[in-house]
Amino acid sequence: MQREMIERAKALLADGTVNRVIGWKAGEFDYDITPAVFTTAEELDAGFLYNDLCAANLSKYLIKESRKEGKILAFLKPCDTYSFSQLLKEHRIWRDHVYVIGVPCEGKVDVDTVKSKGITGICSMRCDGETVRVETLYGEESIKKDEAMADRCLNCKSKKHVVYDELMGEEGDVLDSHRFDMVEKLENMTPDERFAFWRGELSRCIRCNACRNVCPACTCEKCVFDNDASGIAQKAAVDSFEENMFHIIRAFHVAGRCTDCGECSRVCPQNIPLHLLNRKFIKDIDELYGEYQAGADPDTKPPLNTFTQEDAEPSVIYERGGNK
Amino acid sequence: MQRIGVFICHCGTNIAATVDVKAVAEALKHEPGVVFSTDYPYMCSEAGQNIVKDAIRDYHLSGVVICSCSPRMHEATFRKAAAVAGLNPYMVEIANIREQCSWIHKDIPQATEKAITLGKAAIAKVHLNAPLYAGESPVVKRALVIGGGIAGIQTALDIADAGFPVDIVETKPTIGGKMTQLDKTFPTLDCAACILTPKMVDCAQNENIKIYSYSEVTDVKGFVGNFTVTIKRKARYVDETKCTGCGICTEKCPMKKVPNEFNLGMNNRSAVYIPFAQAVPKVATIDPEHCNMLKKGKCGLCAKVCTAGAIDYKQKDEFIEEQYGAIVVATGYNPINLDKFDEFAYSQSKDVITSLEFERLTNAAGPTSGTLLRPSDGKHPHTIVFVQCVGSRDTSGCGKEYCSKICCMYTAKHAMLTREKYPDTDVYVFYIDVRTPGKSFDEFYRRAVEQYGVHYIKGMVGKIVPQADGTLAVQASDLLDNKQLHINADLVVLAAAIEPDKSARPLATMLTASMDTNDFFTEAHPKLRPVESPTAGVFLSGTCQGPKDIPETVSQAGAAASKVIGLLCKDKLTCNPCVAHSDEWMCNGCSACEKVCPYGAITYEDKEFRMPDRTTAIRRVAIVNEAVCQGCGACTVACPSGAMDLKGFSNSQIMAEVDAICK
Amino acid sequence: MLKLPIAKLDEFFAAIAAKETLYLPVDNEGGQAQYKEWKEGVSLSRALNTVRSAKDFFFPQTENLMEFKTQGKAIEVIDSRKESEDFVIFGVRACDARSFTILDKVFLVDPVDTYYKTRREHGTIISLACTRPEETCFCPLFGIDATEPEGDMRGWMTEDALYLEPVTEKGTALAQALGDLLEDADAAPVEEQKENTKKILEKLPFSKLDMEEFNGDNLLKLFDSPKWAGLSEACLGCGTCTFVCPTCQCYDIRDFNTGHGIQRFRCWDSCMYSDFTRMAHGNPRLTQLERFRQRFMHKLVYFPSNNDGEYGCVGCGRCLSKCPISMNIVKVIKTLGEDK
Amino acid sequence: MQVNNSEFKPKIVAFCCNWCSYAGADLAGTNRLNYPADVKIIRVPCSCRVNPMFILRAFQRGADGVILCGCHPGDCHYTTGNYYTRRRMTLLFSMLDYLGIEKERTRVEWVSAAEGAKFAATMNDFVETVTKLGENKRLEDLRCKEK
Repeated sequence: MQREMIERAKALLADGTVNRVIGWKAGEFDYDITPAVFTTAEELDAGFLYNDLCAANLSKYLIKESRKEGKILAFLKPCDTYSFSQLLKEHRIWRDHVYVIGVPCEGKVDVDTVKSKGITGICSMRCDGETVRVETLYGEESIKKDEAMADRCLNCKSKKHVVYDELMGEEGDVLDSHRFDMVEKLENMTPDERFAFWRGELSRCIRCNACRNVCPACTCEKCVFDNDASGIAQKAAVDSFEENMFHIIRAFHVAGRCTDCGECSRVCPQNIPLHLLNRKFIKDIDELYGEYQAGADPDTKPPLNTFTQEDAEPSVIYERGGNK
Repeated sequence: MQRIGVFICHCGTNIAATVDVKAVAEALKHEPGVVFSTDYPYMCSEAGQNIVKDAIRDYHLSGVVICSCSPRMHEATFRKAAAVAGLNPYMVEIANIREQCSWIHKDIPQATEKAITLGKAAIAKVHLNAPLYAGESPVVKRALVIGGGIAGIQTALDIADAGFPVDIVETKPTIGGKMTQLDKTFPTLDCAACILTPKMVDCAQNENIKIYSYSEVTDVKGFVGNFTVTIKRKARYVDETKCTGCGICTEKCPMKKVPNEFNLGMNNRSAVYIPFAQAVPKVATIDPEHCNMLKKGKCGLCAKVCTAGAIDYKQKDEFIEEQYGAIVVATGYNPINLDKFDEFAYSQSKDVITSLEFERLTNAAGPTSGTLLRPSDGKHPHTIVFVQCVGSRDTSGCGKEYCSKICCMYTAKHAMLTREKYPDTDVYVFYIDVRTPGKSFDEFYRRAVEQYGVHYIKGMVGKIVPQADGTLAVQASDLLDNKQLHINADLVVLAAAIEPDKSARPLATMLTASMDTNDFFTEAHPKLRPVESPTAGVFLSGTCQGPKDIPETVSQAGAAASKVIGLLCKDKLTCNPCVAHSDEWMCNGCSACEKVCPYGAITYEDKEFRMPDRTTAIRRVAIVNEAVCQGCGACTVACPSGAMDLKGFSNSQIMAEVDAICK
Repeated sequence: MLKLPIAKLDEFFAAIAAKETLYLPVDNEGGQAQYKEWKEGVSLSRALNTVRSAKDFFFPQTENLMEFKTQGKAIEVIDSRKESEDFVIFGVRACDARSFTILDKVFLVDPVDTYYKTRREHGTIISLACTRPEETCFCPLFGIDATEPEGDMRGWMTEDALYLEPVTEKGTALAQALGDLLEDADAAPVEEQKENTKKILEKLPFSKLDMEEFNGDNLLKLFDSPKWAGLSEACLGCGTCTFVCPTCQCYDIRDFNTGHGIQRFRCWDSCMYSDFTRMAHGNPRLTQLERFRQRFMHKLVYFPSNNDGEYGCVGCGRCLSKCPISMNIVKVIKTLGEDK
Repeated sequence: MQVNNSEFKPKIVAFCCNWCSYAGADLAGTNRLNYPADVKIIRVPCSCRVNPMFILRAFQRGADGVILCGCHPGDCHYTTGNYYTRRRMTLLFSMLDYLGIEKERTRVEWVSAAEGAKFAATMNDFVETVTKLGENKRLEDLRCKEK
């Protein structure tokens, strides 16, 4: 696939369809891959990479890239196309400056997940079918691929590309995932247990803003939390309240817009399961206002920007689960 | 830092009896920015207002806090006073220490403490107030009347008489509405057509009035003084400008079996038709559902016989866009569907009819040329039963909970006229109550009972069963005599409840005008602003607002016209300055605000920006039309970046109030 | 050399905690190590290092400086400093132990940061030699010996014992206070461990990077390198690298209106943020390229130029494993180093 | 009915829309219907003006309960504002509950301009509920506590 992608990219560069290519660039180890823009065939040959470790969602970069001169070729995974489509819907990307090639994704191996299995000193990591072979400073190890994947890939919502100009490989389908299982588990806890759970998680927040800055839904020119005039600007989570405030408001601001790409949890240096906040909103929206997948189609109104006269009253939450 | 003056009103003893006003004045004196604090028995009095004005001048106040009654009461008063003293009126904030404090709390220390907190919140807010200036928007000096019944006609005539152009949009091929179908009118018994048709002709001839018949409003944009309305002119396949209304086409048309809606289907018309002789405009209309030429491409007879060459089978629906300063809704009513009233056998027997059908049966221009004959066999009915409140005052859920208001009087009229013309007829009227408030109304009803010998029976009809001999077995109860009655009637007339026309609901959505649960338009104030809708520039005329008889409709129509005239007389309107505003440097151009704006006040523009890093960028940013925005604030919450804020109720102002209250 | 049988580890922690507050790396809900206060039942993490560095103890993420209260026109200034208590940090790795030296060069030079100084004086560091370095470790590049960490007392953990060696007066005092819990021991097992660890340290991929290029003489050349554009292009502008870094020392001072007064506090800031060092005229570094460059120029050029060649990096590898886009100081050193 | 809360006095912030609920509160006043002085009203043009930030801000600053009152659905002065409020607040409250924060501390109630009695009854009930819950501990900002 990688070879094929490089050839196609070279061809599109050569025929002038695009003048840049955004993709993934190899790092020092197999897992430390950086999103990068390539402008020549040589650069592509030297560094372009696509494999089961290329996890970064490239769609957000296209906000800036699409505003530049000329067209850029973007290789997007199914997940990324949802974000891309949502950004188009919000007029954040100039569509005619992007040439999208949908590329398949079989789920990404996550180095933190591998490390959490006690494998350390990882110098190299290769997927070999369903096995991940790991070379470490302390010898070779192997791990099953599904044990090496993060939650977001184990509960993949869709292998379908919702927007593209061209497709490589087979088109996949929208999947039945179990992505709400953990949300449900939390809902079934007592409020005290839930409070303890989230305090344990959110208290680790160092307010590095990685979740926000990587999020393809967080595209504000200036975030309220960076804007001193907003009255709620914060630079550090000084108090437990601010941890809550930041994460509640961030989740609320992306509610109905979050495509559940899982980048927030992937990048969190403190391993806070931030996607569980967004998924709660997605689950609530699905249950209360009908199934809605952000980014799935360009026309439906975001659930928070529309209504029906028969909508549930807020008191519905007093009766709904989660108070057992 | 603002220089704030605080003024505590005693409201006589209304406030002062429960709130220690001196203590409040003293406590608020020490708040940051407060340079003057005082109390006075009646702040809203001239003397009180003078204290405010003097303080503004003497202490160079930049902000004023009045602790008094509800801002809904005197905010405007104090804003005016501030303006007189040279302070921007929007630098005034009211702390409501009467309705929301002194009147509801009995404990003086508690009430005083709360009053101080409310005062502090108002001070905190005023610190962040900025002078606001009301914008102006021009007024398009043309009115639109939606609905061409008597309400619409009267409104249009009155507006036109004042010299303003006015357009009537009517969905039917002719104006005139329900009144054209009526025979006589109560309580004077003058002929409806005789008093209505001259007005219809006046409309047609008035230079200021333009009639869009057979047309519908499909879109409304804009706001008071400046509405843009899309009108769909349905294809009538007849060139209105050429048709002379001679009617030859209607005579020659081979398709003559179309139920005639003007006579409520009691006789037929041709596929090309003129609803009735006095129709305005008097032009033919081809009914595309029944015309063979339009359906199958065969016939074309009307075109051949039309000497004016007015027939045009290729005519298409036409959409025109017009500008209006004011819109009057006069969409009227319809009798309800009687499907849910099986017990009255309306669908089973032709001889069970509604009152409106009865009107047609007694009308000289009706299907029987005015002779009262049974629809089933054309025989003269000898026993007639009138049933009142069919679907009105109905709490069973089948009908309407309200009283339809006109039925008691028209039934008395029907009963009286029947007895007068056909004295050999027995007439029974079953009623729950007879309601006849109105000039000469009760006298009229009494005449029906006393002079014409109509049998009024208090009670409900339980069941009507069509008999083999063609009569109708009416089972009813007489509540006064407490007995069951069985009447064999030849004809039963149901006083069906009336309901707003079905077009009203979608129209209300287009106009962003509010409706009640029965789909009647809501007035801006039930007592003081009965002909205005809460949506500025939208006025209400006739039964779209609630059941009414003709004189009431006409007087409301005149009232609506006078309101419109008052509006159109102005050259410019002042806008509410407390409107949304977008900081274009923070705007993402995501369109979230646009989606929630009920007024379509937000648009987008690709603008060129000189960025801080010295590059130029084209950015899509939201623009608020301040004349259209009504200041609800829905957009401010939809906006994640906080670029959208509401003047007068800004994020920081509200948070300052929160802070002060929670301190 | 002192020795503590591993079975007595809890007893050892309890003995210290009885005197002073003891902090040590503990596994948290996120499956990673974090410094927490020792209490009965809390056990030492087996992880190589904590996500957040040990600098938090001397330079916490947020710290109240003072409070202002107003009454009418009078302003009262209240020092927010609390009485500092003595504390012990156990398990500090060699990289973090070195980071304190770097921080000292910032905070303890004139004008002395008294908040930092007070915390430094009250803290005792028990460092712990590494035995299983990660691929991201490159402390040898900065002359740090992971088998012989700095600190008030240094330790080596073997399978059956914890070996300790007091280094400073503070360390000696602490050892003495613990009395008979610690026994004198032969250093042989420690030497053996050191040998083993050194073999692995030898193999570390980044321990021998070429640093020749990074000195003050090359400042302008490095600053003007066209390579910054490519290096920084994927940077998200988050503060992860800064906040996990043991040597980043920039902070912002902010005021918070508590409703009862103004709380003036300082909190970590990140040169990666768009509003870093924003002044009245605006921001001195307008693009992410400039901000990205600033961070690495500071660590690799400016800081050593002002501090006798000491780099502002200890090679702990946190930024390597935590950067959301896997861009880091090693890639910067390698890329710019090529231009010799 | 005055709630008997001799010890703990909750701080209650009530956001009321200008056209219905604020007028309803005024009517409660006009009719001298008592409710606890712990309730302080903030006037907003429409319930849809209330940003979740305001609600969290209130809790941060020491509120023990926040109630939001607007026109009945369908009666919004701005036609649709309260429908958005309804969705926003349902989701926000659900999220607070998800985080283990007592959901009884937040409430939305539709009060028309004619429902002075409902306004007073609602406030009495809400104050009673919040009083039973006691002080807001789960969403407090310790810096904002009076020392």
